[in-house]
Amino acid sequence: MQKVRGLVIKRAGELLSDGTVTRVLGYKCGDFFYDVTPAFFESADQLSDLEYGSFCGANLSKYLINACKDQKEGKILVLLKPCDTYSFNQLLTEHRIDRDKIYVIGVGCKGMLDIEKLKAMGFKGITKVLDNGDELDIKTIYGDKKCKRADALLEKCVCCKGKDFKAFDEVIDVEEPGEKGADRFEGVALLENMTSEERFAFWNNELSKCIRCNACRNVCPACSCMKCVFDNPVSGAAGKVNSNSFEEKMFHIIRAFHVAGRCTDCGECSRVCPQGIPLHLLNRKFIKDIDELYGDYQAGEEVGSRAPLVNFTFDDAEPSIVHERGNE
Amino acid sequence: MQVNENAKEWKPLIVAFCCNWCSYAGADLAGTSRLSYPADVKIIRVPCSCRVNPMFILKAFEKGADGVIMCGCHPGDCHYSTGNYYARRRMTLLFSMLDYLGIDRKRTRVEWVSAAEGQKFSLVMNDFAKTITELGENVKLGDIRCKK
Amino acid sequence: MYTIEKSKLSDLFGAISASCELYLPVKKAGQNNFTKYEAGTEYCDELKTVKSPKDMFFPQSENIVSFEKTDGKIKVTPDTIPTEKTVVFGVRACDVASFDVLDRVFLSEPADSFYKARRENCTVVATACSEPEESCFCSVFGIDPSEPKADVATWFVGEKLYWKALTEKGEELTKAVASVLTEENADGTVEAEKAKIKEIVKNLPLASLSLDGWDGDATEAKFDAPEWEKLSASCLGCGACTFVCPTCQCYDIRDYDTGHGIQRYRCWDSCMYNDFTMMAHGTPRPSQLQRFRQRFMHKLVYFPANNDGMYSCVGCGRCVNKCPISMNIAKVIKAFGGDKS
Amino acid sequence: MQRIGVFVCWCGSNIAATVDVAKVVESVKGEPGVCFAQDYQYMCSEAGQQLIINAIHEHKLTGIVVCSCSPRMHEATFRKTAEKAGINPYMVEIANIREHCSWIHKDKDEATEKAVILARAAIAKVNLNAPLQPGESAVTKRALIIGGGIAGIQSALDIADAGYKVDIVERSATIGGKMAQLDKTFPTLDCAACILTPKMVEAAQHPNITLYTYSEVESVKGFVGNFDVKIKKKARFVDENKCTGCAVCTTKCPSRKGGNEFNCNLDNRGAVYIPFAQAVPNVAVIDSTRCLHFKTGKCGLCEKVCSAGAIKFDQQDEIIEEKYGAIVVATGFQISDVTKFDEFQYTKHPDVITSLELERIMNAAGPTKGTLLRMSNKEHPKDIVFVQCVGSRDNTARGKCYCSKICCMYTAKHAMLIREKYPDVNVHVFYIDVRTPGKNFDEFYRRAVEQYNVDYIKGMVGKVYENENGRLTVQAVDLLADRRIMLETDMVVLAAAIEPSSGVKDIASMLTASIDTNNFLTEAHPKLRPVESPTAGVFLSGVCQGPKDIPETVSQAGAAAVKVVGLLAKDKLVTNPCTATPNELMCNGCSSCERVCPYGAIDYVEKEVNDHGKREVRRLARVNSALCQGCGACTVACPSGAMDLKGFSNRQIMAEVDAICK
Repeated sequence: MQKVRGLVIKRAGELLSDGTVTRVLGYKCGDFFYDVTPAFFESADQLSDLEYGSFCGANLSKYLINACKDQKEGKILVLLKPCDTYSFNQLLTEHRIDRDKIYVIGVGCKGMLDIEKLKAMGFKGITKVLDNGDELDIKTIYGDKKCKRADALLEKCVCCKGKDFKAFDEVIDVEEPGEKGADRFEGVALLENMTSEERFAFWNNELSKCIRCNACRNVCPACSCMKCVFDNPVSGAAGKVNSNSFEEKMFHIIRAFHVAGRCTDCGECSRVCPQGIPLHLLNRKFIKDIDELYGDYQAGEEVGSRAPLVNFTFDDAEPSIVHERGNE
Repeated sequence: MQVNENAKEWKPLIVAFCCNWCSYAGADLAGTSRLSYPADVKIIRVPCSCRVNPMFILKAFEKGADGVIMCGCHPGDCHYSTGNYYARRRMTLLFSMLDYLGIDRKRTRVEWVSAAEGQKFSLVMNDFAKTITELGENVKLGDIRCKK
Repeated sequence: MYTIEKSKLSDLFGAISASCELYLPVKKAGQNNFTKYEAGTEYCDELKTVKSPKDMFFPQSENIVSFEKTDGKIKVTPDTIPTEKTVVFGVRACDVASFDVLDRVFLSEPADSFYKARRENCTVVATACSEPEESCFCSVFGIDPSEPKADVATWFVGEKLYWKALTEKGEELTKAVASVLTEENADGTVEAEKAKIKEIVKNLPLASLSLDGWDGDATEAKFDAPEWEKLSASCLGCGACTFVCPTCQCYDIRDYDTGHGIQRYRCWDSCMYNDFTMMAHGTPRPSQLQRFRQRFMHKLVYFPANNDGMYSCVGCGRCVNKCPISMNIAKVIKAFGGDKS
Repeated sequence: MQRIGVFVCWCGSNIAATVDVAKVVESVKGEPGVCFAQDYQYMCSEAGQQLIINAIHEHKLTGIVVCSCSPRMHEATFRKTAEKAGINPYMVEIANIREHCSWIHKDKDEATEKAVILARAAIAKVNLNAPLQPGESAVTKRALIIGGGIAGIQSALDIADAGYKVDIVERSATIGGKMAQLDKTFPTLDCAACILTPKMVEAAQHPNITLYTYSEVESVKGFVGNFDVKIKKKARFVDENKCTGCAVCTTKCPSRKGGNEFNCNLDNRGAVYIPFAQAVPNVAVIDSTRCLHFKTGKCGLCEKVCSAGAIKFDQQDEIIEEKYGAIVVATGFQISDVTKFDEFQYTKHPDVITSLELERIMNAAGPTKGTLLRMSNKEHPKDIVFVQCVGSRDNTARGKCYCSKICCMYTAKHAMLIREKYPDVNVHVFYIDVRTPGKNFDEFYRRAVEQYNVDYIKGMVGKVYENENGRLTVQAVDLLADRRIMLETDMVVLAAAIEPSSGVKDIASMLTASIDTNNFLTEAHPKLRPVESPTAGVFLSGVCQGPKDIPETVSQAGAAAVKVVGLLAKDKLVTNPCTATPNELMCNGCSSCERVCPYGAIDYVEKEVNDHGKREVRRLARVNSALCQGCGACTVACPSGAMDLKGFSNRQIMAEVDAICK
């Protein structure tokens, strides 16, 4: 990915210099290899800080909402990975961003890494992670370690949507076209096959960790409301905290419902959750249900497509199907 | 949940959202025809089943409802032509999600009841109330602060 | 000095929990958090819990008063002040230091009676950090992770836990659990461990952070600095940093309609939220830049200004690990030139 | 805070026998906002209403709750009562303690407890009610009819006769539509032209009707009562006012290679033409795609022979802007594409024709002057095979799932006419079912079978192919005899499915009227509002709504006209005040609400908002309250809750939930 980084910096520099764009929305390197921060770069000389490596999992498309609204002149160059382009299209569909103000460089990706997974493997004090093909060299304050790259992929990359860009002005990619990832519904199916009591225990355990920091909501490109119902004192659902198990569930059910049919499964919610709650399992449940009941639908595949929850057919399944299928 | 002080017997609390044009009128007809169903069922009138926000249903559970049922016009007969089709998708997905979280799936239901189906309204409510009574008190989806 | 075999920790926890509630780091659904001990609960020896132990004294939400209307009159019932004796085990030096920060807020007059009761009823057993991590920078705030200053200090060395009471409360607890501890002169072992830790801490990547220029008088110099715009540009406005932070102490007070009355409770709030300190006219900090600046200025300028120079950051590094976009106080300090290396 | 009065009705013993009304009164007195509560025997009576009025005055009530029968019964009554007492009629809520309580419960304690809860819910709701004012909008007293076939003409005549101005927009050069192409009509076998052309002339001469032929609707803006429509009048290159319809030009035109659409392209017409002899207006039109003058710059023969000087090669398209109060869609149908059914050899053999082509062949003004001839060799046929349901009732991708409804009858008509005129010709009809539900329809069909000996065979034709002798072989199955049939014939007539006219999709989207999967326009209610579209002010006439024959079309056209007249007769439209309304500070402009609105009541504007001092231009949803019917679909589609419904707001419904779950 070092090669892609070089090409991106070069091309972004050119586009800034010739005035095609006035800002570049990319990633800025941090103190360690894993702590890159999304950032705007406004001149070619700032680009030396631009990072594009194995920890650039963040989906930058949501930043475009605010960037399109500010009064700054010129176009915004944004770096989008193949999976990020779905969110980008979904935002266009919902009129949240202005295509004319944006220049999209699609950047190739071979799967991004999850620092939390590395830590869970027991690596302590990680200061540097070197990408060495299928293997990772991990430098820590307690010595050098190794692990398989595939074992450290972000959940969203394990279930990669494929390497096709659904929106771009140009593409920078040196990676070989890759395969699609694992079946993303495996985790959902596993839960579906449990008994009702087991599922209840599973979610109680997971959701009770929620600290209601709203990171999942604030990072979500589909959660782009001007004011969230959970922040609105007159909505009847406002709350700042999970005071009990009901609130934990209410927040996550409603959030998943509000993005159902609009969620591109970008996986950001799970990536950012400080408590490691597998929130993607909620979104994927809706996606799986929608696919099974109303036909395959991938949000963000196509600009302007009609989301399944603002659509219907005369012979849709009846709600009783829920009561009739699967385990009790 | 309500506790009947004298009998010390648990009675379920059931909230029914009924569309003004069909099911609410169906409930009226059940009344006119003196077709009884348990008093545990309390009806809230909405203009159309598509007005029922999943939040209302969760709110009812939060505050202590033991079962929530939504009734609308039969598909194809919506007063607003398409409302119940949207409602059908919304409720299917919501119920599926509640089931996925391990919450008793039988605590929620959708029924299509026309203005002429007083008998069906009564049968549906009797059956739903029976189901909820069998399931017992809703403990999985309520706010503990609302318990008396 | 006392010791106990690591393999016999459950005896120790059993002994502690016999007379009071014990909280300790426990891994649940993959995450390490302070959790109430029950027989069979396993201690998690990972360096950091996701949430700090601050909700031992300042829970994320707590009921304070309830109102009920009967016969046209409103009955007001304050919630009871907690009286349970508690012990929290496995608190790291940084988190112990954070209690001093919280005390400044909640124990200064008028003292917060809920906080005060919980704090007084609790005995803190700290544990030295044998393997500090790359995100740690407590030394920048003068905290020594090899020598935590709590009621009891402990060290894990080899197969043993070393136990030393530092306060009267600590002595009391030691007495109560003496039956499972072994008295042992192990000063040498512990000193060696301390020296080892100190050496690691010296060489941590963030140890070179410098707080020069950050003090109670820095408002004018820092407030309008151009750095804030760049630093805050990618902030999502979530509360992850605030809620994992051991020193953040802002809260909101809300009412909940229970159907039979009103339950008033207080809960953590985050200055990063766009509805923080919302008033009738709106919010005093309408932009994320202002909210972002508030959080760091509070920790590094306003708090020291009001608290004899005490910073409201203890360098635990949780925000370094947990911020969704990897923006944190260390990056802020560095952006203002605070790096000695 | 509201000042609420609660009025508990006994309804004689209907309520009072099972509900302890006095206890209900006592129980609600402590509820928030309630400052008066009373029971009475009959609240709906004159005296009961007066009691309410007095209480409103005496206790300065701002809202009232009536615990009585169903709101479907007396909500309107009590709203009027409130209005009489000077409070807004929408400050009234009804707790239904009769149909939903006293009539279905026997235990008095139980029923009383439930009545109290229902009253509490109504009180909780009224606490959040706001006075609502129905809006008003003016009505432009002019109607637009899109399509000038029999449906459009009939609707136009009926509306015009009622005294309102009507404009007909017809995209072809004459009105008359499909009916003008027909030879005879079932079940009476009278001549189509004889009954249609007088109506066409009447429409043309009616002082209230304006015809825009050779014109198309370009755009529609606005809403019920106030549509702004742009009509494109395509250049005919002939001055309508000067042309006398003498048709000299049409006979002299040298460009005669192109087909004549009116005769289903079975013969040719000139580049300058009059569609048919009785065309209205009887004015020539130049087809610029075929005219040599437009192609080469030469010729100009028509200009030379026109004694009226009506030819205008420099004529331009013209845009006409007009305001309308109502729009009738009467866009009709077309024959579906039979080339997809190649097993019948339609594209390969000239003796395989559609039924409409047969109509033209049988018509005296048609390509054969009314003589039944094989198109291949102009010889008299001995055998004719009719194939029913070509593309109708066909669930495959190439067909239509619906029944085209008219084919059974017109095939019987054709068979009968042929047998009548040419008794030597054998007629065979292959059918799936013969459907004849209509007045005198089955009798008609039976005459074909019994009197005219038409050979009806139940079964589908699998294949048609040409023999060496030039005749056709029809390969089919006789389902009743359970045998395969090989039938030699001279002609095959296909009863092709009918489908909505091309272009109806564009019209529908301009009008925000919905169409079904077959492109038929959807009615507001399939049973109770069959001639109205869900979009207020848009009405449906004829086959654009679904397959139908002439009498049905004419009656629907009349019905649509009455609906239009009913609308235009009003000076002002009173709009339903319980409409959706967006909170501008919360709206994202994401378009979710627009997509679920069945009435096209929502559009978007770029508007500057002041969000707590932050000014910015945002894309915001806007609800046209004249169109919104208050279903609430948008309120749930809106994730932020920016869209809310007056009268049934999120807070009101949640307050009811809270009150019930107390």
